[in-house]
Amino acid sequence: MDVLYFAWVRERIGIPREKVETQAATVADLVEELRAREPRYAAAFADLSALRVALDQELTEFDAPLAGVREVAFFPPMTGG
Amino acid sequence: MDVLYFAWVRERIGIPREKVETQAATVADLVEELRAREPRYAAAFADLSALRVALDQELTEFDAPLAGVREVAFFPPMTGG
Amino acid sequence: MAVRVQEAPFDLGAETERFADAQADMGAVVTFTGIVRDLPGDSLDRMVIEHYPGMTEKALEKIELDARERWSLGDVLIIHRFGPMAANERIMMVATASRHRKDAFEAAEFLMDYLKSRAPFWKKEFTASGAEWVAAKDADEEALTRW
Amino acid sequence: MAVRVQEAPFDLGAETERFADAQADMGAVVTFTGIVRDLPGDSLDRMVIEHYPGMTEKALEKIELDARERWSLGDVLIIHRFGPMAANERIMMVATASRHRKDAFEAAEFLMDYLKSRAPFWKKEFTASGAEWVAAKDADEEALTRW
Repeated sequence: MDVLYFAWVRERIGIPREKVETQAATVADLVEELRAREPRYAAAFADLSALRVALDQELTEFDAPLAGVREVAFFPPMTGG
Repeated sequence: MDVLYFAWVRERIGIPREKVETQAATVADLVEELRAREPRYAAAFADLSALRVALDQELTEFDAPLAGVREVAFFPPMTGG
Repeated sequence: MAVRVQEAPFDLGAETERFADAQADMGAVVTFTGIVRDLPGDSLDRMVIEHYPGMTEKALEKIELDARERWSLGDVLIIHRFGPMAANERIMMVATASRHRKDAFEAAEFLMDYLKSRAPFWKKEFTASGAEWVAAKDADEEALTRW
Repeated sequence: MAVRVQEAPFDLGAETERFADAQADMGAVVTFTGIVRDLPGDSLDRMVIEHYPGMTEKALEKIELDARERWSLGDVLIIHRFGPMAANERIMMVATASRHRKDAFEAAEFLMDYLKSRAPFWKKEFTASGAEWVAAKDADEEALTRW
Protein backbone atom coordinates (compact mmCIF):
# COMPACT_ATOMS: atom_id res chain seq x y z
CA MET A 1 0.00 0.00 0.00
CA ASP A 2 1.10 3.58 -0.59
CA VAL A 3 1.90 5.53 2.56
CA LEU A 4 2.09 9.32 2.23
CA TYR A 5 3.51 11.88 4.64
CA PHE A 6 2.83 15.62 4.66
CA ALA A 7 4.19 18.73 6.37
CA TRP A 8 6.39 18.05 9.40
CA VAL A 9 5.57 14.33 9.30
CA ARG A 10 7.14 14.26 5.84
CA GLU A 11 10.11 16.26 7.10
CA ARG A 12 10.73 14.01 10.12
CA ILE A 13 10.49 10.81 8.12
CA GLY A 14 12.44 12.34 5.27
CA ILE A 15 10.35 11.12 2.35
CA PRO A 16 6.98 12.14 0.93
CA ARG A 17 5.73 8.63 0.18
CA GLU A 18 6.70 4.98 0.14
CA LYS A 19 5.33 1.53 -0.59
CA VAL A 20 4.72 -0.48 2.58
CA GLU A 21 4.00 -4.21 2.74
CA THR A 22 1.94 -4.86 5.82
CA GLN A 23 -0.57 -7.22 7.37
CA ALA A 24 -1.66 -4.55 9.85
CA ALA A 25 -5.38 -4.74 10.55
CA THR A 26 -5.85 -1.10 11.52
CA VAL A 27 -4.14 2.24 11.12
CA ALA A 28 -2.95 2.00 14.73
CA ASP A 29 -1.34 -1.38 13.97
CA LEU A 30 0.42 0.11 10.95
CA VAL A 31 1.66 2.99 13.09
CA GLU A 32 3.12 0.46 15.55
CA GLU A 33 4.99 -1.29 12.73
CA LEU A 34 6.33 2.01 11.39
CA ARG A 35 7.41 3.22 14.84
CA ALA A 36 9.42 0.05 15.31
CA ARG A 37 11.36 0.61 12.10
CA GLU A 38 13.66 3.51 12.88
CA PRO A 39 13.96 6.48 15.25
CA ARG A 40 12.79 8.94 12.56
CA TYR A 41 9.48 7.05 12.36
CA ALA A 42 9.26 6.82 16.15
CA ALA A 43 9.79 10.61 16.26
CA ALA A 44 7.17 11.31 13.64
CA PHE A 45 4.60 9.08 15.32
CA ALA A 46 5.49 9.96 18.92
CA ASP A 47 2.18 11.71 19.66
CA LEU A 48 -0.82 10.45 17.74
CA SER A 49 -3.00 13.23 19.11
CA ALA A 50 -0.90 15.63 16.99
CA LEU A 51 -1.57 13.58 13.86
CA ARG A 52 -4.40 13.00 11.44
CA VAL A 53 -4.85 10.12 9.04
CA ALA A 54 -6.65 9.69 5.73
CA LEU A 55 -7.47 6.39 4.04
CA ASP A 56 -7.88 6.63 0.27
CA GLN A 57 -8.09 10.42 0.68
CA GLU A 58 -10.85 10.42 3.30
CA LEU A 59 -10.15 11.60 6.84
CA THR A 60 -10.62 8.84 9.37
CA GLU A 61 -9.59 7.64 12.84
CA PHE A 62 -6.59 5.59 13.97
CA ASP A 63 -8.76 2.57 14.78
CA ALA A 64 -10.04 2.33 11.19
CA PRO A 65 -9.45 -1.01 9.42
CA LEU A 66 -6.97 -1.14 6.54
CA ALA A 67 -8.65 -3.92 4.55
CA GLY A 68 -8.90 -2.92 0.89
CA VAL A 69 -7.14 0.41 1.42
CA ARG A 70 -4.64 1.49 -1.26
CA GLU A 71 -3.42 4.82 0.10
CA VAL A 72 -2.75 5.87 3.70
CA ALA A 73 -1.69 9.42 4.51
CA PHE A 74 -0.35 10.83 7.78
CA PHE A 75 -0.18 14.55 8.49
CA PRO A 76 -0.60 17.18 11.21
CA PRO A 77 -3.89 19.01 11.78
CA MET A 78 -4.71 21.04 8.69
CA THR A 79 -4.21 24.78 8.42
CA GLY A 80 -5.99 25.89 5.27
CA GLY A 81 -7.79 29.12 4.54
CA MET B 1 -39.53 73.96 10.95
CA ASP B 2 -38.87 71.86 7.84
CA VAL B 3 -41.02 68.76 7.53
CA LEU B 4 -39.87 66.12 5.04
CA TYR B 5 -41.76 63.15 3.64
CA PHE B 6 -40.30 60.11 1.94
CA ALA B 7 -41.51 57.12 -0.07
CA TRP B 8 -45.27 56.49 0.14
CA VAL B 9 -45.67 59.17 2.82
CA ARG B 10 -44.37 61.67 0.27
CA GLU B 11 -46.68 60.23 -2.39
CA ARG B 12 -49.79 60.38 -0.19
CA ILE B 13 -49.14 63.91 0.96
CA GLY B 14 -48.07 64.94 -2.51
CA ILE B 15 -44.99 67.00 -1.63
CA PRO B 16 -41.48 66.08 -0.51
CA ARG B 17 -41.09 68.87 2.06
CA GLU B 18 -42.75 71.94 3.49
CA LYS B 19 -42.29 74.61 6.16
CA VAL B 20 -44.60 74.13 9.11
CA GLU B 21 -45.27 76.70 11.84
CA THR B 22 -46.18 74.81 14.97
CA GLN B 23 -46.22 75.02 18.75
CA ALA B 24 -46.47 71.22 19.01
CA ALA B 25 -44.50 69.92 21.98
CA THR B 26 -43.83 66.44 20.62
CA VAL B 27 -43.76 64.60 17.32
CA ALA B 28 -47.11 63.02 18.21
CA ASP B 29 -48.62 66.49 18.73
CA LEU B 30 -47.30 67.60 15.35
CA VAL B 31 -48.82 64.50 13.75
CA GLU B 32 -52.20 65.42 15.28
CA GLU B 33 -51.98 68.89 13.77
CA LEU B 34 -51.06 67.55 10.36
CA ARG B 35 -53.81 64.90 10.41
CA ALA B 36 -56.38 67.61 11.10
CA ARG B 37 -55.33 69.62 8.03
CA GLU B 38 -56.58 67.58 5.08
CA PRO B 39 -57.58 64.02 4.19
CA ARG B 40 -54.24 63.39 2.42
CA TYR B 41 -52.42 64.01 5.70
CA ALA B 42 -54.96 61.93 7.62
CA ALA B 43 -54.34 59.13 5.10
CA ALA B 44 -50.56 59.39 5.37
CA PHE B 45 -50.61 59.37 9.16
CA ALA B 46 -53.46 56.86 9.59
CA ASP B 47 -51.26 54.18 11.16
CA LEU B 48 -48.27 55.43 13.13
CA SER B 49 -46.98 51.88 13.61
CA ALA B 50 -46.28 51.88 9.84
CA LEU B 51 -44.23 55.08 10.14
CA ARG B 52 -40.85 56.13 11.36
CA VAL B 53 -39.67 59.60 12.32
CA ALA B 54 -36.30 61.35 12.35
CA LEU B 55 -35.51 64.64 14.10
CA ASP B 56 -32.58 66.53 12.62
CA GLN B 57 -31.66 63.36 10.75
CA GLU B 58 -31.62 61.05 13.77
CA LEU B 59 -34.19 58.27 14.15
CA THR B 60 -36.37 58.78 17.18
CA GLU B 61 -39.79 57.95 18.67
CA PHE B 62 -43.14 59.70 18.29
CA ASP B 63 -43.10 60.92 21.88
CA ALA B 64 -39.84 62.83 21.34
CA PRO B 65 -39.96 66.59 22.11
CA LEU B 66 -39.67 69.06 19.24
CA ALA B 67 -37.96 71.88 21.14
CA GLY B 68 -34.99 73.18 19.12
CA VAL B 69 -35.60 70.82 16.22
CA ARG B 70 -35.13 72.24 12.73
CA GLU B 71 -35.95 69.24 10.54
CA VAL B 72 -38.60 66.55 11.03
CA ALA B 73 -38.87 63.65 8.57
CA PHE B 74 -41.62 61.06 8.26
CA PHE B 75 -41.21 57.87 6.28
CA PRO B 76 -42.08 54.17 6.23
CA PRO B 77 -39.76 51.51 7.68
CA MET B 78 -36.52 51.54 5.72
CA THR B 79 -35.63 48.97 3.08
CA GLY B 80 -31.98 49.46 2.28
CA GLY B 81 -29.39 46.90 1.35
CA MET C 1 -14.26 55.81 7.16
CA ALA C 2 -15.47 55.18 3.63
CA VAL C 3 -19.15 55.66 2.96
CA ARG C 4 -20.33 56.46 -0.55
CA VAL C 5 -23.93 57.16 -1.49
CA GLN C 6 -24.26 57.60 -5.23
CA GLU C 7 -26.60 57.25 -8.17
CA ALA C 8 -23.95 55.89 -10.54
CA PRO C 9 -23.14 52.19 -10.77
CA PHE C 10 -19.96 51.06 -9.05
CA ASP C 11 -17.36 48.60 -10.29
CA LEU C 12 -17.59 45.65 -7.90
CA GLY C 13 -14.43 43.95 -9.14
CA ALA C 14 -12.31 47.09 -9.02
CA GLU C 15 -13.69 48.12 -5.61
CA THR C 16 -13.01 44.67 -4.17
CA GLU C 17 -9.51 44.57 -5.62
CA ARG C 18 -8.67 48.06 -4.38
CA PHE C 19 -10.12 47.37 -0.93
CA ALA C 20 -8.16 44.16 -0.43
CA ASP C 21 -5.03 45.77 -1.81
CA ALA C 22 -5.13 48.64 0.67
CA GLN C 23 -5.07 46.38 3.73
CA ALA C 24 -1.85 46.08 5.71
CA ASP C 25 -1.56 43.13 8.03
CA MET C 26 -5.20 42.09 7.64
CA GLY C 27 -5.66 38.39 6.98
CA ALA C 28 -9.35 38.48 6.17
CA VAL C 29 -11.52 40.48 3.79
CA VAL C 30 -15.26 39.93 3.50
CA THR C 31 -17.52 41.56 0.93
CA PHE C 32 -21.27 41.54 0.55
CA THR C 33 -22.97 42.64 -2.65
CA GLY C 34 -26.70 43.27 -2.96
CA ILE C 35 -28.16 42.72 -6.43
CA VAL C 36 -31.57 43.68 -7.84
CA ARG C 37 -33.54 40.44 -8.18
CA ASP C 38 -36.13 39.95 -10.84
CA LEU C 39 -39.62 39.32 -9.45
CA PRO C 40 -41.05 35.81 -9.59
CA GLY C 41 -43.98 35.73 -12.02
CA ASP C 42 -44.00 39.50 -12.57
CA SER C 43 -41.05 40.73 -14.58
CA LEU C 44 -39.34 43.72 -13.00
CA ASP C 45 -39.14 46.75 -15.23
CA ARG C 46 -36.97 48.66 -12.79
CA MET C 47 -36.35 49.36 -9.15
CA VAL C 48 -36.06 52.92 -7.89
CA ILE C 49 -34.37 53.66 -4.58
CA GLU C 50 -35.25 56.84 -2.75
CA HIS C 51 -33.08 58.07 0.10
CA TYR C 52 -32.74 60.94 2.55
CA PRO C 53 -29.66 62.93 1.53
CA GLY C 54 -27.66 63.96 4.56
CA MET C 55 -29.26 61.52 6.96
CA THR C 56 -28.22 58.58 4.79
CA GLU C 57 -24.52 59.39 5.06
CA LYS C 58 -24.82 60.08 8.80
CA ALA C 59 -26.67 56.82 9.40
CA LEU C 60 -24.11 54.79 7.47
CA GLU C 61 -21.18 56.45 9.24
CA LYS C 62 -22.84 55.73 12.58
CA ILE C 63 -23.30 52.07 11.62
CA GLU C 64 -19.64 51.87 10.63
CA LEU C 65 -18.55 53.44 13.94
CA ASP C 66 -20.76 51.01 15.87
CA ALA C 67 -19.11 48.12 14.02
CA ARG C 68 -15.64 49.48 14.81
CA GLU C 69 -16.50 49.57 18.50
CA ARG C 70 -17.49 45.92 18.48
CA TRP C 71 -14.82 44.37 16.30
CA SER C 72 -11.18 44.92 15.54
CA LEU C 73 -11.30 46.12 11.96
CA GLY C 74 -9.02 47.50 9.30
CA ASP C 75 -10.83 49.36 6.55
CA VAL C 76 -14.57 49.36 6.10
CA LEU C 77 -16.28 50.31 2.85
CA ILE C 78 -19.97 50.97 2.29
CA ILE C 79 -21.27 51.90 -1.17
CA HIS C 80 -25.02 52.30 -1.66
CA ARG C 81 -26.76 53.49 -4.78
CA PHE C 82 -30.02 55.37 -5.16
CA GLY C 83 -32.17 56.16 -8.20
CA PRO C 84 -33.36 53.77 -10.90
CA MET C 85 -31.76 50.41 -11.57
CA ALA C 86 -32.61 47.30 -13.58
CA ALA C 87 -32.72 43.63 -12.58
CA ASN C 88 -29.23 42.20 -12.01
CA GLU C 89 -27.68 45.60 -11.34
CA ARG C 90 -25.71 45.89 -8.12
CA ILE C 91 -27.47 47.98 -5.48
CA MET C 92 -24.78 48.20 -2.87
CA MET C 93 -21.72 46.60 -1.34
CA VAL C 94 -19.97 46.49 1.98
CA ALA C 95 -16.42 45.31 2.60
CA THR C 96 -14.68 44.65 5.90
CA ALA C 97 -11.07 43.81 6.69
CA SER C 98 -9.78 42.28 9.87
CA ARG C 99 -6.90 40.23 11.16
CA HIS C 100 -9.26 37.32 11.71
CA ARG C 101 -12.11 35.94 9.66
CA LYS C 102 -14.65 35.88 12.47
CA ASP C 103 -14.42 39.64 12.99
CA ALA C 104 -14.58 40.37 9.27
CA PHE C 105 -17.65 38.14 8.81
CA GLU C 106 -19.53 39.36 11.87
CA ALA C 107 -18.86 43.01 11.14
CA ALA C 108 -20.09 42.61 7.54
CA GLU C 109 -23.28 40.92 8.76
CA PHE C 110 -23.79 43.61 11.37
CA LEU C 111 -23.35 46.36 8.78
CA MET C 112 -25.86 44.67 6.51
CA ASP C 113 -28.41 44.09 9.27
CA TYR C 114 -28.30 47.72 10.37
CA LEU C 115 -28.10 49.12 6.88
CA LYS C 116 -31.27 47.18 5.95
CA SER C 117 -33.50 48.72 8.59
CA ARG C 118 -31.68 51.77 9.94
CA ALA C 119 -30.37 53.60 6.90
CA PRO C 120 -32.99 55.77 5.16
CA PHE C 121 -33.42 53.99 1.84
CA TRP C 122 -36.75 52.94 0.33
CA LYS C 123 -37.15 50.63 -2.62
CA LYS C 124 -39.97 50.82 -5.15
CA GLU C 125 -40.50 48.12 -7.73
CA PHE C 126 -42.01 48.87 -11.12
CA THR C 127 -43.57 46.03 -13.11
CA ALA C 128 -46.05 45.73 -15.97
CA SER C 129 -48.82 45.51 -13.39
CA GLY C 130 -47.86 48.67 -11.53
CA ALA C 131 -45.51 50.09 -8.96
CA GLU C 132 -45.15 49.07 -5.35
CA TRP C 133 -43.03 50.13 -2.39
CA VAL C 134 -41.10 47.19 -0.99
CA ALA C 135 -42.38 46.39 2.50
CA ALA C 136 -39.90 46.05 5.34
CA LYS C 137 -39.61 42.44 6.49
CA ASP C 138 -40.17 41.41 10.08
CA ALA C 139 -37.15 39.16 9.67
CA ASP C 140 -34.97 42.20 8.99
CA GLU C 141 -36.10 43.89 12.19
CA GLU C 142 -35.60 40.65 14.12
CA ALA C 143 -32.09 40.28 12.70
CA LEU C 144 -31.07 43.29 14.82
CA THR C 145 -31.83 41.47 18.06
CA ARG C 146 -28.78 39.31 17.37
CA TRP C 147 -26.41 42.21 18.07
CA MET D 1 -19.38 23.11 -8.56
CA ALA D 2 -16.34 25.34 -8.86
CA VAL D 3 -13.30 24.32 -6.87
CA ARG D 4 -9.87 25.42 -8.05
CA VAL D 5 -6.62 24.43 -6.39
CA GLN D 6 -3.70 26.17 -8.05
CA GLU D 7 -0.20 27.49 -7.51
CA ALA D 8 -0.73 30.64 -9.58
CA PRO D 9 -2.15 33.84 -8.09
CA PHE D 10 -5.79 34.60 -8.88
CA ASP D 11 -7.35 37.91 -9.80
CA LEU D 12 -9.66 38.73 -6.89
CA GLY D 13 -11.39 41.63 -8.63
CA ALA D 14 -12.03 39.74 -11.86
CA GLU D 15 -13.17 36.60 -10.01
CA THR D 16 -15.57 38.59 -7.85
CA GLU D 17 -16.95 40.48 -10.83
CA ARG D 18 -17.39 37.31 -12.90
CA PHE D 19 -18.98 35.45 -10.00
CA ALA D 20 -21.54 38.17 -9.27
CA ASP D 21 -22.24 38.60 -12.96
CA ALA D 22 -23.08 34.92 -13.46
CA GLN D 23 -25.86 34.90 -10.87
CA ALA D 24 -29.45 34.88 -12.05
CA ASP D 25 -32.07 35.89 -9.54
CA MET D 26 -29.64 35.90 -6.61
CA GLY D 27 -29.91 38.97 -4.43
CA ALA D 28 -26.85 38.36 -2.29
CA VAL D 29 -23.20 37.60 -2.98
CA VAL D 30 -20.65 37.15 -0.20
CA THR D 31 -16.91 36.77 -0.72
CA PHE D 32 -14.15 35.96 1.71
CA THR D 33 -10.51 36.49 0.85
CA GLY D 34 -7.62 35.15 2.91
CA ILE D 35 -4.42 37.16 2.75
CA VAL D 36 -0.88 36.31 3.93
CA ARG D 37 -0.24 38.43 7.02
CA ASP D 38 3.19 39.61 7.95
CA LEU D 39 4.39 38.32 11.32
CA PRO D 40 4.43 40.66 14.31
CA GLY D 41 8.04 41.34 15.28
CA ASP D 42 9.49 38.79 12.88
CA SER D 43 9.25 39.84 9.25
CA LEU D 44 7.85 37.11 7.04
CA ASP D 45 10.10 36.14 4.17
CA ARG D 46 7.52 33.84 2.62
CA MET D 47 4.78 31.37 3.38
CA VAL D 48 4.71 28.01 1.66
CA ILE D 49 1.52 26.00 1.49
CA GLU D 50 1.73 22.25 1.05
CA HIS D 51 -1.33 20.26 0.08
CA TYR D 52 -2.44 16.73 -0.73
CA PRO D 53 -3.25 16.67 -4.46
CA GLY D 54 -6.37 14.66 -5.10
CA MET D 55 -7.64 14.69 -1.55
CA THR D 56 -7.67 18.50 -1.51
CA GLU D 57 -10.10 18.75 -4.41
CA LYS D 58 -12.28 15.97 -2.99
CA ALA D 59 -12.39 17.58 0.45
CA LEU D 60 -13.32 21.00 -0.98
CA GLU D 61 -16.02 19.51 -3.20
CA LYS D 62 -17.42 17.66 -0.19
CA ILE D 63 -17.48 20.89 1.83
CA GLU D 64 -19.30 22.64 -1.00
CA LEU D 65 -21.88 19.83 -1.22
CA ASP D 66 -22.42 19.95 2.54
CA ALA D 67 -23.05 23.70 2.28
CA ARG D 68 -25.54 23.17 -0.55
CA GLU D 69 -27.50 20.72 1.58
CA ARG D 70 -27.85 23.26 4.36
CA TRP D 71 -28.54 26.46 2.48
CA SER D 72 -30.31 27.47 -0.68
CA LEU D 73 -27.42 28.60 -2.86
CA GLY D 74 -26.73 29.73 -6.39
CA ASP D 75 -23.10 29.38 -7.42
CA VAL D 76 -20.28 28.60 -5.03
CA LEU D 77 -16.63 29.29 -5.82
CA ILE D 78 -13.59 28.09 -3.89
CA ILE D 79 -10.09 29.01 -5.04
CA HIS D 80 -7.13 27.95 -2.90
CA ARG D 81 -3.48 28.37 -3.74
CA PHE D 82 -0.51 26.25 -2.76
CA GLY D 83 3.24 26.78 -3.03
CA PRO D 84 5.22 29.87 -2.01
CA MET D 85 3.68 33.27 -1.47
CA ALA D 86 4.77 36.58 0.05
CA ALA D 87 3.14 38.79 2.69
CA ASN D 88 0.00 40.51 1.38
CA GLU D 89 -0.55 37.96 -1.38
CA ARG D 90 -4.00 36.42 -1.52
CA ILE D 91 -4.06 32.80 -0.36
CA MET D 92 -7.60 31.85 -1.21
CA MET D 93 -11.14 33.04 -1.72
CA VAL D 94 -14.64 31.69 -1.44
CA ALA D 95 -17.78 33.21 -2.92
CA THR D 96 -21.39 32.28 -2.31
CA ALA D 97 -24.59 33.48 -3.96
CA SER D 98 -28.07 33.16 -2.58
CA ARG D 99 -31.46 34.79 -2.84
CA HIS D 100 -31.06 36.05 0.71
CA ARG D 101 -28.13 37.52 2.59
CA LYS D 102 -28.38 35.23 5.60
CA ASP D 103 -27.85 32.10 3.51
CA ALA D 104 -24.97 33.65 1.58
CA PHE D 105 -23.23 34.77 4.77
CA GLU D 106 -23.73 31.55 6.70
CA ALA D 107 -22.66 29.37 3.79
CA ALA D 108 -19.47 31.40 3.33
CA GLU D 109 -18.64 31.12 7.03
CA PHE D 110 -19.35 27.40 6.96
CA LEU D 111 -17.10 26.92 3.93
CA MET D 112 -14.31 28.82 5.67
CA ASP D 113 -14.68 26.96 8.97
CA TYR D 114 -14.49 23.57 7.27
CA LEU D 115 -11.83 24.57 4.79
CA LYS D 116 -9.62 25.72 7.69
CA SER D 117 -9.50 22.38 9.48
CA ARG D 118 -10.81 19.75 7.04
CA ALA D 119 -9.06 20.48 3.75
CA PRO D 120 -5.50 19.11 3.56
CA PHE D 121 -3.43 22.28 3.45
CA TRP D 122 -0.46 23.01 5.68
CA LYS D 123 1.18 26.41 6.03
CA LYS D 124 4.88 26.94 6.73
CA GLU D 125 6.24 30.36 7.56
CA PHE D 126 9.81 31.35 6.69
CA THR D 127 11.43 34.23 8.55
CA ALA D 128 14.97 35.42 9.19
CA SER D 129 14.99 33.31 12.36
CA GLY D 130 13.94 30.09 10.66
CA ALA D 131 10.97 28.17 9.33
CA GLU D 132 7.98 26.94 11.25
CA TRP D 133 4.83 25.00 10.45
CA VAL D 134 1.76 26.97 11.46
CA ALA D 135 -0.01 25.20 14.32
CA ALA D 136 -3.72 24.50 14.03
CA LYS D 137 -5.73 26.68 16.41
CA ASP D 138 -8.12 25.22 18.96
CA ALA D 139 -10.50 28.02 18.01
CA ASP D 140 -10.63 26.70 14.45
CA GLU D 141 -11.61 23.25 15.63
CA GLU D 142 -14.17 24.75 18.00
CA ALA D 143 -15.65 26.82 15.18
CA LEU D 144 -16.93 23.57 13.65
CA THR D 145 -19.18 22.88 16.64
CA ARG D 146 -21.36 25.79 15.51
CA TRP D 147 -22.62 23.84 12.49
